Amino acid sequence: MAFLELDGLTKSYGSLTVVKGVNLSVDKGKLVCLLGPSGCGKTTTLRLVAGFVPANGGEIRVGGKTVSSAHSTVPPEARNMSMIFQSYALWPHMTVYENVAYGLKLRRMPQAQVTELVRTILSATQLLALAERYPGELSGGQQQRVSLARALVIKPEILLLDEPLSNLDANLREEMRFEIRRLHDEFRYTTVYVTHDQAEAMTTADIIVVMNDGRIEQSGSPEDIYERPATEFVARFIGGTNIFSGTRNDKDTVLCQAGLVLRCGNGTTDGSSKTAVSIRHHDIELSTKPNGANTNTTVGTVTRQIYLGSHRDYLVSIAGGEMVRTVAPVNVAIPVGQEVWLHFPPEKCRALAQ
Amino acid sequence: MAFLELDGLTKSYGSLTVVKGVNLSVDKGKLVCLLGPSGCGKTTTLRLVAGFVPANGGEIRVGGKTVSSAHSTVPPEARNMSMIFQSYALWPHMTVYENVAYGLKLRRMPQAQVTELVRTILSATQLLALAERYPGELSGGQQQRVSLARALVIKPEILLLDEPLSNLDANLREEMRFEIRRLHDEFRYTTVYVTHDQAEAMTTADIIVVMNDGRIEQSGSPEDIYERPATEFVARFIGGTNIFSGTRNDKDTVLCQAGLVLRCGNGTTDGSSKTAVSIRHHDIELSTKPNGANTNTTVGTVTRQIYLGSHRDYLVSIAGGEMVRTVAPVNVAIPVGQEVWLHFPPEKCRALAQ
Amino acid sequence: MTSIAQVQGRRSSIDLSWPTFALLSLVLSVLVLLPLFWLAYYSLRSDTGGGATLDNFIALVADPTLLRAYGLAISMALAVGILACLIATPMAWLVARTDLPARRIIRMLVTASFVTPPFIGAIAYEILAAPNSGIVNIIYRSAFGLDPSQYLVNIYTFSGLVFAIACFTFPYVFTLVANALDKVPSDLEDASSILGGKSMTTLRKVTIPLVLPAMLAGTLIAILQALTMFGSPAILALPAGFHVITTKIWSLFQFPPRLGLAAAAALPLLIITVVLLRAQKSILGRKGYTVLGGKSGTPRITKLGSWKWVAVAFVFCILSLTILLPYLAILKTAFTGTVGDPINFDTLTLRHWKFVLFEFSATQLALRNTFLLGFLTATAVTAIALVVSYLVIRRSVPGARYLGVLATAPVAIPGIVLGVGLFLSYANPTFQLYGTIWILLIAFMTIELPAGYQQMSSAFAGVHPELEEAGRIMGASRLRTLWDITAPLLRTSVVAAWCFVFVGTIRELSATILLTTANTKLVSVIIYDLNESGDLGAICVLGIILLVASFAVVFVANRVPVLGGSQMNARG
Amino acid sequence: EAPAPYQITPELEAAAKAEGKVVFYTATDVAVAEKLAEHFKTKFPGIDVQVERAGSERVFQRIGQEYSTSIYNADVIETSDAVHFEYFKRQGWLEPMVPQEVADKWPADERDPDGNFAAYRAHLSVLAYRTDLMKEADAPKTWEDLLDPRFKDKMVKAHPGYSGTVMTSTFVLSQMLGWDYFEKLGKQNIMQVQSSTEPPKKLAQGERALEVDGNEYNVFRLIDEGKPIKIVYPDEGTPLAVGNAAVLKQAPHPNAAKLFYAFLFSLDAQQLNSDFGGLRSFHPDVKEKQGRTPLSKIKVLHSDPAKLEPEIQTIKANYEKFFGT
Ligand SMILES: Nc1ncnc2c1ncn2[C@@H]1O[C@H](COP(=O)(O)OP(=O)(O)OP(=O)(O)O)[C@@H](O)[C@H]1O
Ligand SMILES: Nc1ncnc2c1ncn2[C@@H]1O[C@H](COP(=O)(O)OP(=O)(O)OP(=O)(O)O)[C@@H](O)[C@H]1O
Ligand SMILES: [Mg+2]
Ligand SMILES: [Mg+2]
Repeated sequence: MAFLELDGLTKSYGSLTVVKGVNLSVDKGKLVCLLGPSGCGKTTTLRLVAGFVPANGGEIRVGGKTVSSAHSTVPPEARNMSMIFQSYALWPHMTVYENVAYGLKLRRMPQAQVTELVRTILSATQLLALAERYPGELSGGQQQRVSLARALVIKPEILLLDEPLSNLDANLREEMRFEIRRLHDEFRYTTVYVTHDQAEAMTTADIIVVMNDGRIEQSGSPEDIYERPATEFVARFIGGTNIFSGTRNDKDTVLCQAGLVLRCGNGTTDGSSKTAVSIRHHDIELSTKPNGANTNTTVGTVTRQIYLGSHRDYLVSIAGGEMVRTVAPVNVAIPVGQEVWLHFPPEKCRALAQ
Repeated sequence: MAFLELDGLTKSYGSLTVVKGVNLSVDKGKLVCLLGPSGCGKTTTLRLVAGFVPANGGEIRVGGKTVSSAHSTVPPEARNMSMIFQSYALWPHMTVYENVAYGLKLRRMPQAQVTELVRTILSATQLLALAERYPGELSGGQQQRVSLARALVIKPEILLLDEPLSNLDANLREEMRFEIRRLHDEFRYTTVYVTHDQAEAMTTADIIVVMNDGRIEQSGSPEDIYERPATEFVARFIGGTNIFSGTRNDKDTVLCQAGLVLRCGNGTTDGSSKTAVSIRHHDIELSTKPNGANTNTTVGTVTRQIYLGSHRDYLVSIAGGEMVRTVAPVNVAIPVGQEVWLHFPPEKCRALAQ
Repeated sequence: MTSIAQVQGRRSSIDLSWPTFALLSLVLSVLVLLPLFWLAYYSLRSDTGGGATLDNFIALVADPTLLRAYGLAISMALAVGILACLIATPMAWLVARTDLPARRIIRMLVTASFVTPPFIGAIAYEILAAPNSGIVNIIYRSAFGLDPSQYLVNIYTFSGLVFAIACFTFPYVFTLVANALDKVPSDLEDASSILGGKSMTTLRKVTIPLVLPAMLAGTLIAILQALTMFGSPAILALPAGFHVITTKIWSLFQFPPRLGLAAAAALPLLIITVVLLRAQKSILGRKGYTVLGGKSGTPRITKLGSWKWVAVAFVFCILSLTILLPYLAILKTAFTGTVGDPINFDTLTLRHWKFVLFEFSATQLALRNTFLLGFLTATAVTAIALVVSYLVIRRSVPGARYLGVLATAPVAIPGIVLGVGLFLSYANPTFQLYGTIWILLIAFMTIELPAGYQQMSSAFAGVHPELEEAGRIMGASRLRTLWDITAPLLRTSVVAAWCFVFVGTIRELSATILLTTANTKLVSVIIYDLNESGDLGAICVLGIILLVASFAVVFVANRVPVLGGSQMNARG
Repeated sequence: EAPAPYQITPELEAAAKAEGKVVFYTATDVAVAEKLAEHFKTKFPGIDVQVERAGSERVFQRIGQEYSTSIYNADVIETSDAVHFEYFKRQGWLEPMVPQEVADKWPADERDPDGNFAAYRAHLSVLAYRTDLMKEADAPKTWEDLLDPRFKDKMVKAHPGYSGTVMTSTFVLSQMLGWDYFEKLGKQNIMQVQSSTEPPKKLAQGERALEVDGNEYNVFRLIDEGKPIKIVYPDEGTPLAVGNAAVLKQAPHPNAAKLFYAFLFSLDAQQLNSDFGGLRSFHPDVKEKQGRTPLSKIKVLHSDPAKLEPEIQTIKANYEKFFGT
C-alpha cells in the first residue's frame, strides 16, 4: 500500500475551486514532483498535505491513517513532516545552529543528542563552518542548504519542498538539484517536490505529476512524461517539442497543413478526427538533400540557426508558414535561407488527443 | 574605426579596483555580450558606459568622441543611449503607453509623431493591445517587452542591457532571448548585453567578452569561446567541460593522474610543464566495451545517470578518484555501478595554459 | 552624423546635486549644531556674570534637587516605556494577527489617540481622576456611599503621571509592532509549525522575537518621549509635589533666571538619549531581523475562539482609558459650568465656548499661528527630508551620509533642551529672531526633522534606483527624474510624512514654552497658560478645537486626489 | 525726581487713537483683565487693547527675555510682584510718568518717588475653605492651626517659584513664623499648584477643601458666583501683595500707553477692579462691595521688596526642600 495517498482531494477558496479531486499515491521513500504552470494549484496541494489548509473534500492518508478530510484536519505540528519553502523561511534571529536545532529542541531531546544530530546534518550539508552565522550573513545557496538541513534533521516521515530552488541562479540551481537528489538517496524520505521547472523535475523525481488547473494531467516516470505525453498540454509543457495539428486520415496517419502527412508510431490511436502530433526537436532529422520518402517528410527554409556549443538550434519554416524547431550536431552548419529537408521518424511521432 | 571603444577603462571603489584596464572595441550594429561570474565587474562596466558612474582612468569613446574619462563624464541623459534593467524599471504610475512615450516627450517631439512612433514599436513588440494597462497588470514577459520597447523607441545609438532576462522563468527566458536577437537584427543598434548565463550569451551575441575579476579574459565569437577557450577559467565558465590537470610529456601529450595519457589536438602547445586539458561533455565517447587504444582512453564506473529527455547525463568515476561528466544519447542507458570505457578523441582535447 | 546632432540638440542641464548638498549641509548644521554649541557654551558660563566656570556642572552633581529630578524623570520614563510596551504589544498582536472583531476601527482609534496632545490627555485625566473632584472618584464615592476623604484613584502621584503619559505614548509601540507583525511572513511561522511547534511555541520563539526590534524601537520612543515631555509633568507632577528634569529646567527659567545651570542641566538629557539609542543597537546585535528570500505568504490569522470575549474586553478597556474616557471628560467639561457639576439641563452651558471664541483675545491669534506653523513646518520638513533622503539613499554625492546623521541627530535633543539651545542661539542680538514665529519654525523643523527624514528615507528605500536611472538614460536630468518619477511614486509617503509632522508640530509644547511671546502664541501654550490659572472649561474647548482641526487637516490631506488617497500611517 | 503729573487731554486721546492699539502685559486674572480692556475700549473707541495674561513670573521672564534681545512688544506692564519693578527701574526700562489721579490720591509709599511706577492694585493672599466640606468650627483660625493633622490631604497651595504673591507671602510668613513652620507644613501632603490664582479654582472644583494661599480677589469672585467658600483672616495677619503698573520706555505705542496708564488709575477702572475683580485699591474713593471685610478691619502683613529680593534664591531652595518642588 502506498505511504502517502491523496484521494479525491478538493479545495476551494470561496467560489474558486483550486484543487479539483486530486488522486495520488506515493510509495515510501519515493520522490514525487508536482509540475505545472503558475497558479495550477501545486502550492495549495502541498499545503493541504502539510495541514496548513483544511480540505473541502476528499482525504489525505499517511501510512493508512487519515490526516486530512473534509471534517477534520490534524494540525501541521502533529504530522511529523518537514517542509522547505521557496523563501527558505529561515528565522533571521537565530544562528544556523539554532535554526537547525529548533525542531529537535521541540522534541525535548537531550542537549548532547541535539548537538550531535545537528553536527551530523551540518556536515552532510557542508555547513559546519557556518554554524554560528546568522542567515543574513549567508549566500543564497548556503541559506538554501540550511533550510534543507533544518528540514532533514528531524527525520520526518514526509518531506515537502515548494519550489526550493527558484530563488537561486542558474549554476547554483543545477548544483542544488543534484544535492537534493543526493540527500534524498542518502536519507530516503518520502518526498513531495513542487516546481514549475521541467529540467528540475526531470533531474530529481522518481515520479512526475503534471498538474493543470487543479487537476492531474498525467503522472509517471520522467521517461513516461517525456516520451509518452498523454496530452498536448503535457507535451507542450515539458518543452522541446513541435506540435502539428491535423485530421486523422486512417488509423495511424495524420493529415497536417500543406500536404504534410505524418504516420505516428505511437500515441492515441482512437478518438476524434482532430488530432495533434508531437515530435521532439532532437528527434527530427535534418538534411540538405531530399530522402525520397513521401510521408513524414517535408521541405523548408532555415530562418534561424544558433550555435549552442554542443549543438545547433534550427528554426525551419515549412510550407503553410508553420515553424519547426530542431537541433542538429555542431558540425551540421546550414546557413540561414537554405532549403532543407526534414524527416520525422514515425516511431518518434506521437498522436495526441486534442 | 570601431563605434564604441573602451580604452584602458579603470574604476575603483575606495581601495577596491573593480574594473582593471578594460580595452574593447565594438563595431556599429554589433551585439556584444559581457559574460562572467558574479562580482567580476560586468554591471560596473556597463554603468561606466551609460555614464552612471565616473571612470577613474582610461576613456570611453562613442563614434570617436570621448564621453567618459578620468576628468570628465558626460551625464547619462546626454549620451543618447538606452538601457534595459534587470528589474525592468518600468514606472508603475504610468501606463504602457506613457512609459514608452516618456523618452520621446523629453525630446519635445510633436504629439502626433510620438503617438505614431509608440504605436510602431508597440506593434513590433506585440504590445499594442496592452497600451493602456499599468505595469502592475502585466505578466513578467510582457513587462520585459515594455522595457524593450521603451528602450528602443528613442532610437538610441547604443543599447545597454543588464541581465535583462534573469527575472523570467525558464520558458519565457528562452523565448525572450530569441526576441531580443530578432529585434536587434531588425533595428541594428550597437548593443552591450550583460549576463552571467552562458546559454544566453551564446544565443544572442555576435561577440562574447568573458570577464574575470575586472579584466577581460577572452573575447571572440561564440564559436571561438566555446571551442577554443584560451584559459582554464574560460573553459570552466562556459561550462559543459571536464578539466584534467597534468604535466606535459612531449609536444602534444599530457600525462594526467593514474596513468591517463591525453594527446591534445589543439590548444597551447608551448609553455610550462603543468598543463590543463579540457574536453567537452558531449565530445567524450562512452561505451561498455574497451576500444583497445592506449592513449586518450580510460576505464571507470558509472556513479550517476540522469535521464534528461533529449539525452542522458552520466557521472563516471575513473581511476585516481576523478569524476568525469559526459552525455550520451537517450538510448545509451547504462545502469549505475557498471564499468564503462571513456574515449577522449585527441582532436577534441584542448591543452590550456594554467 | 545625425546622431551627434541629436546629442547636441538635447538640453544639457547643470548637475545641481553639489549646490543642493552644500545648501542642505549648511541648513542642517545651523538647525542642529548651533543650538548645541550655545548650550555647551552657556553651560560653561557663570550665571552671576563673569567668565568660564565649571560651577554649573558642579551644581549639577552637588544639588540634590537636580539629582532627584533626574532620578524621578528616568524612573518615570522607564516605567512609561515598560507600561506602554505591555499594553501595546498584546493589543498589536490581537489587532494584526487574530480574528478580533472591528480590527480596522481599533487601529484607527489608536491613531486617534496618537493625535491627542499628551497635555490635553493629562488635563483630561485631572478632570477624571483627581482624588476629590475627579469624576471617577465622585462616582465611586456615591456608588459606595463613602465619605469625602475616600478616593479610588489619584492622578496626582508618580504612578498617576506614568499612567497618564503611557496612555498617550503607547500608540508609538502599538503602531510599530502592529506594522512589524503585518510584515512577518506566514512561512516563517509555518516553518515552525511543520517542525512541531504549537501555536504558542511559535508565537514565543518565532513571531515575538521577530518583532522585537519594533518593540524595542517603540519602547525606546516611548521612553524618550516621556523623558523629554514637559506638558504632562508640569500639569500632574507639580501638584503631586515633585519635579522631573524638564519641569526643573523650566523652574530654572523663573525669576531670577539661571541660564547656565539650565543649560548644564539639559546636557545629561542629551547624553542619556544618545546612550539609549546606542543601547538599542547593541541589544539587537548581529542578528538579522529583516526577512530574507523571495515570495512569501500573507500573515496568518489566529482564531481566538472562546478567548475572543476576553480579548474584546481587554481592548475595550485600553481604548476606554486612552480615548473614550478622556474625550468624554473633555466634552463634558467643555459644556458644563465647572468640573464638579453633574450633567443635566441646568449645568449645560456654552459659557466656555463664548469665552474662548469671543472674549479671550489670544484665541484667534494662537489658532492662526498654530496652523500656520503646522503648515510651514510640515511642508519645510517634508521637502528637506525628501531631498536629504534622496541624496543619502542614492549616494549621489560623497559625504551625503553625514547629512543623514545630521538629520537624525535631533532625536537625541529633547524638546526642552532644544528650547534652551534655540533661545540661547537666537535670542542674542545677532539674530533677533526671538519674538518672531521664525524661531518657532526653526525649533519645530529641528524637532520634527528626524521623524520626517526617517519616513522619507524608508519610503525611498522602497523605490528601486533603476526606476530613476531608467529616466536618466532616457534623457531626463536628475531633477526632472526626481519630479517625473520619484515624487509621484512617493506621493503617499510624502502625504503621510507631512501629516505626521503636522500633528507633531501642533502638539509640541516643550520647546515652544520657552520660545513663544505675546505675538507668537500657540494653542498649546495658551492651553498651558489657562491651566496655570485653572480654567479647565476653556482648556477643553481649545482642546476640542485643536483635535477637530487636526483630524480635519489629516483627513483632507489624505483625501485630496492629487495627493493620493491613502490612509495615514503613523510613524512607520 | 518724578515728572509733573499729566491729565487725559483730547490731544493725548487723538495721538493714542492714531496708534490704535495698546499692549498690556498683566498678571491679573484673565477674565478681569479682559473686562478692563472692554471697559477701556468703550470709553476710548478705536483703541484696541491686547491683553497678555500670564503669571507674574512669566510676565517678568518674558519682559526680561524681550528686552535683552531688543524686542519691544509691551506698552504697559503690571505684575503682582513688587520686586520686579525695582529691577525694571534699575535696568532703566521704565518711562517715568505720573497720572494726575495718582499724584492727587495715592499714599506716598504706594508710588515710586521717581514716578516710574505706582501701585495699581493690591490683594491679600488668603486662607479660605469650602463651607460644605468643612464646618466653620473646624476651619483654621491661625497659621499654626494648619499644622493640625486634621488638615492633612485637604490643602492646596500655590508656589513661590511661579507666583509673586506667594513669594511675598512666603517671605513674610517665614520671617514671622520661621522656616520650621514650613517644614512642618510640607509634611501635610499639600497639593501644589503654580499660580496664586489656582488654589481658589481648586476649591471651586472641590478638589481640595482648604487653600493655604491664593488671591483674595479670585475667592471674592467665586463667592459672588455662589460657590460655598469662606475666607479666613488669621489672627497673626494676612500677607499683602502690592501690584505695580508702569509704562515701558520702549513702548511701541507711547501715547496709547500713556492714556491706558492714566485709565488704569481712574476711579472707574479701580472701582471695576474692586467690584468685578475683587482687588483692593489704594484709591480712597473706591467703595468696597457689601459683605467684604474692609481692609481696615484686617491685620495686614506688609513686606519690603528691597529686603525680599536678595532672599529669593534661599526661599526657593528651602521651599523645594520642604515641599518637593
Ligand atoms: N488564500 C487564498 N485565497 C484565495 N485564492 C487563493 C489562495 N491561495 C491560492 N489561491 C489561488 O489558488 C490558485 C492556485 O494557487 P497555488 O498557489 O496553489 O498555485 P501554484 O501552482 O503554487 O502557483 P505558483 O507556481 O505561481 O506558485 C491560484 O489561482 C491562487 O490565486
Ligand atoms: N557602489 C559600490 N561601492 C563599492 N563596491 C562596489 C560598488 N558597486 C559594485 N561594487 C563592487 O564591485 C565589484 C563588481 O561589481 P559588479 O556589480 O560590476 O559585478 P557584476 O559582474 O555585475 O556581478 P553580478 O553578476 O553579481 O551582477 C563587486 O565586488 C562589488 O561588490
Ligand atoms: Mg506555488
Ligand atoms: Mg551585475
